Amino acid sequence: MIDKLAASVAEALTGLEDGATLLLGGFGAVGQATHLIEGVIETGARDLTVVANNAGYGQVGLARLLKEGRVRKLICSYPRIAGSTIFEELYSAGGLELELVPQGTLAERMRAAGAGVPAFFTPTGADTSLARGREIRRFGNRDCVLEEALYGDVALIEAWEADRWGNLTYRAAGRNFNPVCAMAARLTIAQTQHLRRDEPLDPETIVTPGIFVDRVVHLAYGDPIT
Amino acid sequence: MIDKLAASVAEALTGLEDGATLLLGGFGAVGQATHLIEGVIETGARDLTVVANNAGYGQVGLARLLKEGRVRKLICSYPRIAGSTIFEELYSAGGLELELVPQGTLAERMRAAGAGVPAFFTPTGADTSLARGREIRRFGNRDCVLEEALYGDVALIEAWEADRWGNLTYRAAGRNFNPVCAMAARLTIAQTQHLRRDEPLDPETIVTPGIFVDRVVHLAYGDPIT
Amino acid sequence: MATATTEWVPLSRHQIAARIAQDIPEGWYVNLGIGVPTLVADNVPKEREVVFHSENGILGIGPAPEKADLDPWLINAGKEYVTLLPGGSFFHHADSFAMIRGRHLDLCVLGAYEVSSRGDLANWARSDDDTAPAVGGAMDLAVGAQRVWVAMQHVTKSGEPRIVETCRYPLTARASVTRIYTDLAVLDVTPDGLQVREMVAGLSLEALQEKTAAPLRLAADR
Amino acid sequence: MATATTEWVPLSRHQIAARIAQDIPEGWYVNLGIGVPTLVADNVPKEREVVFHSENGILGIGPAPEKADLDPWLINAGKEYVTLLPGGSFFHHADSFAMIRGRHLDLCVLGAYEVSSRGDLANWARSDDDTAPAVGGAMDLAVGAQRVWVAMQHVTKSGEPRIVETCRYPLTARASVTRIYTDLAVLDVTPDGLQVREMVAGLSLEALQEKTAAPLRLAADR
Repeated sequence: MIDKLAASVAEALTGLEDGATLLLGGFGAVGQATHLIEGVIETGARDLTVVANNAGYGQVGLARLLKEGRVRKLICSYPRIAGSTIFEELYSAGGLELELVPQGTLAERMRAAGAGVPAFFTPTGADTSLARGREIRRFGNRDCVLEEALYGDVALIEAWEADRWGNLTYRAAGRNFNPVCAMAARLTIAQTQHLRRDEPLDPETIVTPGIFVDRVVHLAYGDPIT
Repeated sequence: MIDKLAASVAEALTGLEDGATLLLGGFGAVGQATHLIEGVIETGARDLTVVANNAGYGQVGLARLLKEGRVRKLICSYPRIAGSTIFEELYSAGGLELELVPQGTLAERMRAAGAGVPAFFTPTGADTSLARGREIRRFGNRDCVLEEALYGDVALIEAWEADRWGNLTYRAAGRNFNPVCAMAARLTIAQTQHLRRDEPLDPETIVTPGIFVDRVVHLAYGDPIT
Repeated sequence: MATATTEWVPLSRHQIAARIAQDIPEGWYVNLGIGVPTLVADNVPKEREVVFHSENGILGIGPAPEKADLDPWLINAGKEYVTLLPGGSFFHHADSFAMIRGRHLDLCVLGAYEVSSRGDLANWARSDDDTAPAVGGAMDLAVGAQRVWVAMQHVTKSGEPRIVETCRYPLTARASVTRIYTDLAVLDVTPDGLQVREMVAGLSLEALQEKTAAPLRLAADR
Repeated sequence: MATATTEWVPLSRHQIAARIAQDIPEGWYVNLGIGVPTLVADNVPKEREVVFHSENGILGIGPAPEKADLDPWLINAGKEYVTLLPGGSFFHHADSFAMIRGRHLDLCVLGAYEVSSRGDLANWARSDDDTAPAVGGAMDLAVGAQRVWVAMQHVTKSGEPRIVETCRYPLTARASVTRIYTDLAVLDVTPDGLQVREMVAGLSLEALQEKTAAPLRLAADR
């Protein structure tokens, strides 16, 4: 019987290694797999590359992981937001490498990794300092920059409902990067608010099919932690 | 008030011009916008380029459009199937230009058009006769071919349920190419089995958001026509 | 009299937003940036249906919720709590940016540090060596939307023009902005340069030109 | 005695399918091509949960329906009516081929005209000037799946080998096939060439080599 449920965060994170690239779902505090991210601290993993839209809020989740010094490099579109004090301190002190990526390019690069597209052209950023030293090619009347797929070793995502096959739904704005991260990583781990173990989700309304999900851990933690 | 409903197939097809590129949803007979496709015959439009997975079945839909001599070129992954006699006769007689595209590349090229990606690399087909004369580049240990976005002037798609905002759902295998065609055309026209005019579809389970849909025509035509 | 030339009053942030709202027709799909652009939504008449998009996967953004109705899972790109209007939908980030980058938005309204006379936009970083920079969806919106309108103050706090021949701030996108709404004027970016469509009452073209570091002329069809 | 060398019996199409089914472990995501590969599904024991994928946007394909339960909206890539098993899902074609091309399938099983000793696959066209050719998802599956297994007759109807040094038919993909199941044998494609894992009872390596246009050797660990 297929059963992707893990009994605990620790079990779900088994196999996470030093130097791994982590893809984190979430936009702001909504849809962020806070408990899985904090679980990474307990695993002892370090020298991590983290891909996420924001650089964490307050003292939870990614902010804690950064504070613990586990992250070598951040690939991010919008690290500097209200409450991202830990990021700002680390970055100013030179304790963190940052690769800044436009938000749509960040999503598209992960989607490309998940879809077997090693590289694609986009006009986004082509005429800016972010394209310095990059390959540019003209399509129609627009300069485009070549962007490469962004693969993850492990994706940590947050779902609203899951079944034992790893099918997932999300709630409202909690969807955001989660389905994209799920496609792009070799090992995708979801924390879910609600679990329907043997009762499958409606095949018409599944957002992330189980093929993209390796492990599910049930954490009825309530509303987003800000 | 936003209201994308058209009163008839003829009204829905207003503005279709000679020489247009038509994107047709459907896989086999399921999810094919048969009535809209046949409506194209009545508009008188000719010299069309048609993008579709198959080349039509029996004597309906695309098969009729082909028979009427309205199609100059077919961009297709699997034209030759049981029942595709009209295609085979036309093609053998030299009355039709054919661009053969692997099925995944066909879907991805339309998705790219819809997503603002002018071109992308893929390993599919790189070592085959379909890549002759094309740009090849190596990523990792694989040769990849550069594929360009495939844009449509008009998409003709089939939905299960629609609302006045143009939001759509599909039924079972009727989804197939429809959501992809919807993204890729300047003008997207949907025929829908069921209509919820003012009662919006559930925002969590909409498959094609209304931003991709310009016109909706309600045709409660029953099961797929084979 | 010297006083006659200074009788004009600049628009407030809310007035700029209201002015922009006037120009958005029913049925458009629109993304609003943070700041003054966000205020545009509340100024569109309720009976004129416009669909507001948010980068984080929402179409059909409605006004801020009453406290009792707040859904903690429903935020906009500025991380503010919002509501969903009938006809709205949720989708993931790749689909959301497909809408932006695939040219499906009729309009986005953005703030800016500077705009050039050719429509170059600078609104993401204050310098090339910005400490802790952030780009977000600015570059995607600037190249993707069918129309890019900018809402900004006509000059900086110290009185320097923000509308210039060549941007000094790092570019967000080249030849992107199609219209500029400031506290003093509405300007179109055309192949023939900047054309003034409107000015606040009492302001002369000469006075506006003094506050603008690129040549202006009156739009022929205004 | 001459008869001793001919006492073997080739597998039927169903036996080939059943042999392949043995090697598919629980939990794999598998795409089955048209023909013999399609028969594999029915040979996986019911208690062993394997998820079958169909190009037209389905995970969790089940057996053919009873006539009374037939859903005309539920067909597989071969345009046959199918059922959906618990845990299944529907998705669009770009997502479906993202699963294929993004290497999310553990396995696809395909038919073939020819396979080379390096795993080159030819299964889509009979000649370069095929009249009315069709490619479908063959090239996507051949480059995308984690493993590509081929199910085919060992030789053509006229007795020509289908396993060759260099394919004469147009290629579907280079260095793609990892295992070949024929009516006579199971062969692995390895960096050291073709290795025979199994042969039908009574068949000698020499006799199999005669029917194969590329060097064979017995797998060391068989």
